[in-house]
Amino acid sequence: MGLIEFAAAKALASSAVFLFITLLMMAAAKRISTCIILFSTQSAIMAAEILALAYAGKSAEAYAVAALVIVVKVVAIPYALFRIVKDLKASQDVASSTTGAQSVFIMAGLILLSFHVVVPYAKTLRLDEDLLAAAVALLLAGAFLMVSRKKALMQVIGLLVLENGIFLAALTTTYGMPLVIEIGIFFDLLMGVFLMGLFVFRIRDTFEHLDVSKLRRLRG
Amino acid sequence: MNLALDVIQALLLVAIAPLVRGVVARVKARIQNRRGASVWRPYADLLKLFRKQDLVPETASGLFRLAPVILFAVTVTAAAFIPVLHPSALFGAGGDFILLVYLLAIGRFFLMLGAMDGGSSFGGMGASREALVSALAEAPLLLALVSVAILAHTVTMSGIVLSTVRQNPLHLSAVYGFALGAMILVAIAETGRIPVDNPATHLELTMIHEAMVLEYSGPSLALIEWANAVKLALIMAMLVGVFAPWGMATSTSIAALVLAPLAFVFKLAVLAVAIAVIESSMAKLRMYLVPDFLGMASALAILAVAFTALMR
Amino acid sequence: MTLLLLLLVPFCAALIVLTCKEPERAVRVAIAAGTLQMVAIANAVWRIRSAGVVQFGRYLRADGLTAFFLLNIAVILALVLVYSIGYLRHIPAGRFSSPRWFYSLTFLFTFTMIAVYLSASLGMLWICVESTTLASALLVGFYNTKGAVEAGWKYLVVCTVGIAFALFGTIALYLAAVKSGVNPASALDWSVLMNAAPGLAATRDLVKLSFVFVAVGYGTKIGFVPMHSWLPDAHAEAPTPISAMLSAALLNCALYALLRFDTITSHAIGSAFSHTLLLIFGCLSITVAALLMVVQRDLKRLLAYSSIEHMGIVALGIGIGGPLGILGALLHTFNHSIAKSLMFFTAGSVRESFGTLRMRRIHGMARSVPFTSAGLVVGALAIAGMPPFALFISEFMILTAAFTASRYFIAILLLLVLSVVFGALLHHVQRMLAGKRTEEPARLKPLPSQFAVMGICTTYLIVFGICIPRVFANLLQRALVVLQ
Amino acid sequence: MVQLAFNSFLTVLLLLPAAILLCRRSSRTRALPSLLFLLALLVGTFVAGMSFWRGDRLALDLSWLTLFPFAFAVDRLSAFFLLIICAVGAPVALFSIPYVERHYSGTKADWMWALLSLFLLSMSLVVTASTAFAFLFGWELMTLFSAGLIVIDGDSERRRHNIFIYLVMMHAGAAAVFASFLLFLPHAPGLDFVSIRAAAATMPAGLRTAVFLLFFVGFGTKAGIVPFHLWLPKAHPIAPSPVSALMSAVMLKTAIYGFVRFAFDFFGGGPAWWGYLIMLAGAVTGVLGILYALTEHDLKRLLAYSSVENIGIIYLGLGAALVFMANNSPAWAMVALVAALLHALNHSLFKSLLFLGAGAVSDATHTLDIELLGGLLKRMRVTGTVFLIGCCSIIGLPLFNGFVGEWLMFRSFIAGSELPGIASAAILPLMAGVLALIGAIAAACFAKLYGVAFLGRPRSIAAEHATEVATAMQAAMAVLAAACVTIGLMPGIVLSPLTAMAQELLHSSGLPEAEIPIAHTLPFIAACIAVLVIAVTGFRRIKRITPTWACGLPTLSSRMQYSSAAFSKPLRKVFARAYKPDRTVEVLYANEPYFPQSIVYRSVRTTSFEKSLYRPAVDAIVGMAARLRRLQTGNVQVYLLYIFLALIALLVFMRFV
Repeated sequence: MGLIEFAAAKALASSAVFLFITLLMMAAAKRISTCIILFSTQSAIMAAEILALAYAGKSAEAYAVAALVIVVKVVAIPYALFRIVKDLKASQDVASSTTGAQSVFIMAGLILLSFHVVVPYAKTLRLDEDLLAAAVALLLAGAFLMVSRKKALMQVIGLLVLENGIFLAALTTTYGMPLVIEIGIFFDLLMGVFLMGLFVFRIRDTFEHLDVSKLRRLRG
Repeated sequence: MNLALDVIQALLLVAIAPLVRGVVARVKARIQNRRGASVWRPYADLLKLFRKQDLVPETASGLFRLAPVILFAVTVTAAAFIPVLHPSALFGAGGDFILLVYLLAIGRFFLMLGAMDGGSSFGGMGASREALVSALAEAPLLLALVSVAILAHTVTMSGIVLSTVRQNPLHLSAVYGFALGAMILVAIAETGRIPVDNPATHLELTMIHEAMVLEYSGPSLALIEWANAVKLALIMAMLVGVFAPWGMATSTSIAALVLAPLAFVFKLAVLAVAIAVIESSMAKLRMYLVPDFLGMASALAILAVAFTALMR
Repeated sequence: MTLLLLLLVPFCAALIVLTCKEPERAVRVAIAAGTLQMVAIANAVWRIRSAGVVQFGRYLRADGLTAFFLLNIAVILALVLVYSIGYLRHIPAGRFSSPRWFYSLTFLFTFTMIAVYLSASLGMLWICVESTTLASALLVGFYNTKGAVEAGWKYLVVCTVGIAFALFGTIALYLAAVKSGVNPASALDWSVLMNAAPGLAATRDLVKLSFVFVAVGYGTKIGFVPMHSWLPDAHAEAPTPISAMLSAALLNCALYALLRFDTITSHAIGSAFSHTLLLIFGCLSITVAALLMVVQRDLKRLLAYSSIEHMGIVALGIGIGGPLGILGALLHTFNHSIAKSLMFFTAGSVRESFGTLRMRRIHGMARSVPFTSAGLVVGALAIAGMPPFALFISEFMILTAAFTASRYFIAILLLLVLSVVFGALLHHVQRMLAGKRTEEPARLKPLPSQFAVMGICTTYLIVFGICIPRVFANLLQRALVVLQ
Repeated sequence: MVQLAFNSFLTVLLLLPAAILLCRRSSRTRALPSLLFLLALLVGTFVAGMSFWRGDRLALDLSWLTLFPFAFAVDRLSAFFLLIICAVGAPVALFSIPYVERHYSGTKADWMWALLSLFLLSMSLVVTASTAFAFLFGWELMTLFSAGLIVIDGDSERRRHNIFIYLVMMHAGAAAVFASFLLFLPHAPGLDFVSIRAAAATMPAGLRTAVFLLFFVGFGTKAGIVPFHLWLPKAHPIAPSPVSALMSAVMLKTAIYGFVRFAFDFFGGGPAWWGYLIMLAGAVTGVLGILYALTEHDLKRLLAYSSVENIGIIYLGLGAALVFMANNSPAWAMVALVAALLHALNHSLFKSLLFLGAGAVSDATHTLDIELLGGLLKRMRVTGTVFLIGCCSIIGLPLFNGFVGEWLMFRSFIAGSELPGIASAAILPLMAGVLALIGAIAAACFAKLYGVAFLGRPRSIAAEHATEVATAMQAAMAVLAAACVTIGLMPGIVLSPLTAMAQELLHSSGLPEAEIPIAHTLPFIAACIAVLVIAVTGFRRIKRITPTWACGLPTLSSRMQYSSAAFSKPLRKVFARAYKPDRTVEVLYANEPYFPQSIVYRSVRTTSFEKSLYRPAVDAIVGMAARLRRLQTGNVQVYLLYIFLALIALLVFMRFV
């Protein structure tokens, strides 16, 4: 029996580190498909955490949420993104406005900043720091990706990473919100991604390119 | 008794006005060692002009003939303000120097309009120059009178004269000096004497008053000339009354009544000679030096008023 | 039951309208659904008036504040539906852009907004606000031109990111509630939180953190200045009825969400922190929006910036607080929505008669389209806050509140901003009205239905400029009690 | 009964636009609204007269209707200004009946009448309001309706620019008035005048100064005090003549009413430096106003600038009253206030007369440039005489109403010498000098105006064939002229109620009658002048018409007469510093150096504060806006950056708050 408890405890402790690694790789990634794979691994790690918490907290709800995460974030969304990338036959280049090395350093900086920010809260609220720090890091990383990457699809992925951060924050602090709210949030996320995909297709049709920084007709 | 005296002094002032001009002209001629016309010449001119026909330019409107009449009426009414024989006048009690100054302004305003109605360039030229002179002369005149009124603690002309009569001539405050200086300069400008305007010339470059009355003839011209004479007499009487009233009949004794007219005539004569001397010793100022001349008068008047507050 | 009806009507209408192919049938069904919706809302408002608070199941709740904003939605929906009858005849048929798609998306948009007002729990509130963004993104991109797609994309991305932060704020508040002993299952219900609010004082800085994130999140949707950039693009590129609905209804919807949070925070840790934040956003918004209105070239973008300015004024009203301040702010949202929709309808008929909205190319309106220019003048004077119209009353209220709370800096700033706005509006409107009419003939004659709508708005503005009817006044009172 | 008349007066003015709509169909009832309008104004004059002379107070409360208290209360001060509005409004309405018929077609005429009645209603509302909300409601409406009336008249680029400046400046002024009213708020919750009066007593000194500066700027902008006068010469000339008469004569007085209501009724005077500031503003406004009027040769612009001058004179009187109140001699303060208000009434009478005269001239000759007029007195006898009476009154010649106000002001300045302080004893009498200078230059200016426009030889064919205007217009002008002369001859009829009102306002005891003998001596002087005039005309002989003396030249052409620019050239040279003209001389040489083909001389006045004060302010705002525009770059990533920066800024802010 100890093995499962041990596995759950280990999963909880080490998941933060794995998340940081995926963030750094995503910063260095050059192709959109690698980013999509990294996003699905992130979601998988989070699913593992939820299972560990569910096992520790013995709440049936958490299992449902974990299943939801696996279905939506690990399988459905990445599959949809891959189909979009294939249909658009757009160049896989990430078209980042900062070079690879710069992005990695900035990402590392963001991770350190999130630790610095989280420390006062973690102590007062008796939460384990590294998970909360991971959540805030995901949040800041999503923001950085959206600001620095020029490709429309990369902005979608940045947004998804940001959502992941918030979801992880909810997870670590309060062991998940009421189930109905969770489902609602997932549904909105799905609709959001669907609509962004639709708009990416429309941009493709009207502008013949996917470079967001070139969308500058509406000014002043 | 007082009312009778008031009326007499007003009529006296109007009557002897042409005489004063005659005396001035005569003295000026003598100084320039010319024989000069007789002292009674202005009366002869008036009589001659009253008999002549009144020529009116075809472009002129009714205002052309109305202006001299208003000028004369207003100037004579103004004459009734000045105490001559005794320190009170027909309108002296009720009327005050503000009313006096603005009555003269009516006359000047209508004369300017009458001049422009003639339709020739001389009228406009005279009116424009008169506008310049009067615009700059009115403020110092009023300020000088204000400073004197402040010292006399009253606004009416008779009150001012009464307060100066009661003072001992030697203890007069410096304000009177400044006020007198300003009044003299403004008097010269108002009556159109030499440094500001040459009454005896018809040269376009220099004439102000003469240009305005160029179109007038016959009785209208007579009225204007007479009004002008009354204005000169009136201002000289005001200078005498405000700054050197000591011969006036303060009581109704016979001696005082006899002495008053003599003193007045003597003082008027002195003033007439003074004017003649000034006129023959100075040349007419260039048109655009008149503002500095009147600027001097304004400075003196402002000093007078300032000193009333400082020397209290 | 009435609340459920409120939600069902627009949802089913959206589906039914989708089925009818020909535009005329779609219009007729839309009008029928619209009137049904009016009846439902009226019934709900009447029920709330009598019962105070109406609850349905765990997730639907309506109180005085909701009734007030429901009324706002009803009026705007009616105006937009009547206006869009005439407006739709020149919409190009495209995959997504045909009258039936237009009406179904509009009803979906209305459904999501009503859901926001009726949601009892803050989590539900966030979900509905996010869904309003999704529903309206397609509407913004309806014309499928380059500009519309770009505006739609920017609107979707910026608002989703903004709303994500609001979610983080909601979670922080949920955490604070759970930490101070509220039962986790109902920790997000607004009424539960309101009762437990004093208890939240223990986790003071968590509540402040949550309000900061919520302010930035919902502030993005309201269009406060640092986060306003999506608003001018979305309003300029959306079809006129939709930009009217965006400006008049959607901004109020986001404001409603922020108000809900503001009441909880001020009950928990005192209103100093949250009101200071609102004042900062308010001052920034009115100043930057007023200045930008001076140099605008497109009529709809000018109106968008004017919406930002008026939302700034509402934020000032709430920030100053006090019964008069909040009452003024609420009244200002209502007046502003009517005046702004009048202006957008005028802009629509200007686009129809002149073919463009670039103000430099519009001349001689007064002679060629007298009724539209009358609407433009009335609208411009109203949103500049001139006396005979309703906005003068609400601005007077907010100024009175500011001076009573002796916040002189804010009051003087507001007065200066109003002068700059008046100058900017006058400059633009005068140039459009005067001058000779350009030769080419009027593109499309505006329909009487459009003028009827403008007439209704004008009468509202003048009547509410003079006196507030008794019924409306105590509806406002009841909304104020909720916020107190 | 008077209360009923007052209510009906307001309702008729309010409902007149509706009446216009009703009876514009049939031609028979077309003229009905204008007559109704005239009747309403007569009723208004009756109401104002009763309340002013008999002093009974009227009240009308509409607070049940509006959210904020909205009520009217007519005390003697309001009645006086209501009298100004209606007494001037009635002749202007009479004048407009033929004027509007001749100049405007169907719809424009209806709009004109509707806006005229609403304009007068808003002004009466401002003057009789007894709550801040009603006052501000009327204040903003007044500007809007006057702008509407100007817009009806025409639509050129220059007019649009002038209307824009007018509206923006009025709105800025209204903002200042707004702030000054609302500053009473923490102390006077109801914002009705009674509670404001109570609150004003207990206000701290700093707040009082703030309120004073705000309402000085606010009402100064509406009145046209020099730095804020920019809109006045731009807006009045482009309005139709009856409207510019109303704007100049009556609308400026509402600003004076506001000032008096604040300075004397609410605050009951203030520290001495208030008075000095007001007098300084009045002096500068008066002198610069008349100097600018001197250079104008457009009839209406000249009259607009002369309004600025007269407002300066009124402010001089108000400033003197404030100084007297500060040195607690309320008796002389009352005299100064009466002087200022009497001058306000006189100004409204003769200025509206002059503007209507200008309207008649423009109606007859279709031009307002006096350089093209001349000899109009012979051709338009009644308008000429009436215009002459107007000119005499505005210069302040005795026997006309301008003089009485200025005489009282002189009298109070001289009385200023008795005040204890050295400063006030010196400054007040010197202000008499300033007033005299203003009066003298005004005499020159209006002599030029009347001489060039009405006398001498006509300078254009239009002036040659000018014919008299419609009788209704003449009647209207005659009524105003008669009013000017009666007040000039018997000022007592207006002075006694005014003194009573001022005593009530300043809670001061009356002055011994001997100090103010003016009311008794003027009739005697008038009689004496009349007797002399009749006597002298007896001497006159028949006149002979001869061609003007032309120094022997064959004929005199109209170009030989003095034009208005030539007439004012000497004075312009003397006061060159006030104009700072930039003179350009362009000499065009054909081909040889010493024989120029043409020489063009142009001298343009530069000091109109537009270049030095307003242009930089507008450029600053537009510059800032342009820089802000660059913030909206169009790039989504930058927008997201703004959101994150805002979030981080707030988090940092939260850490420290």
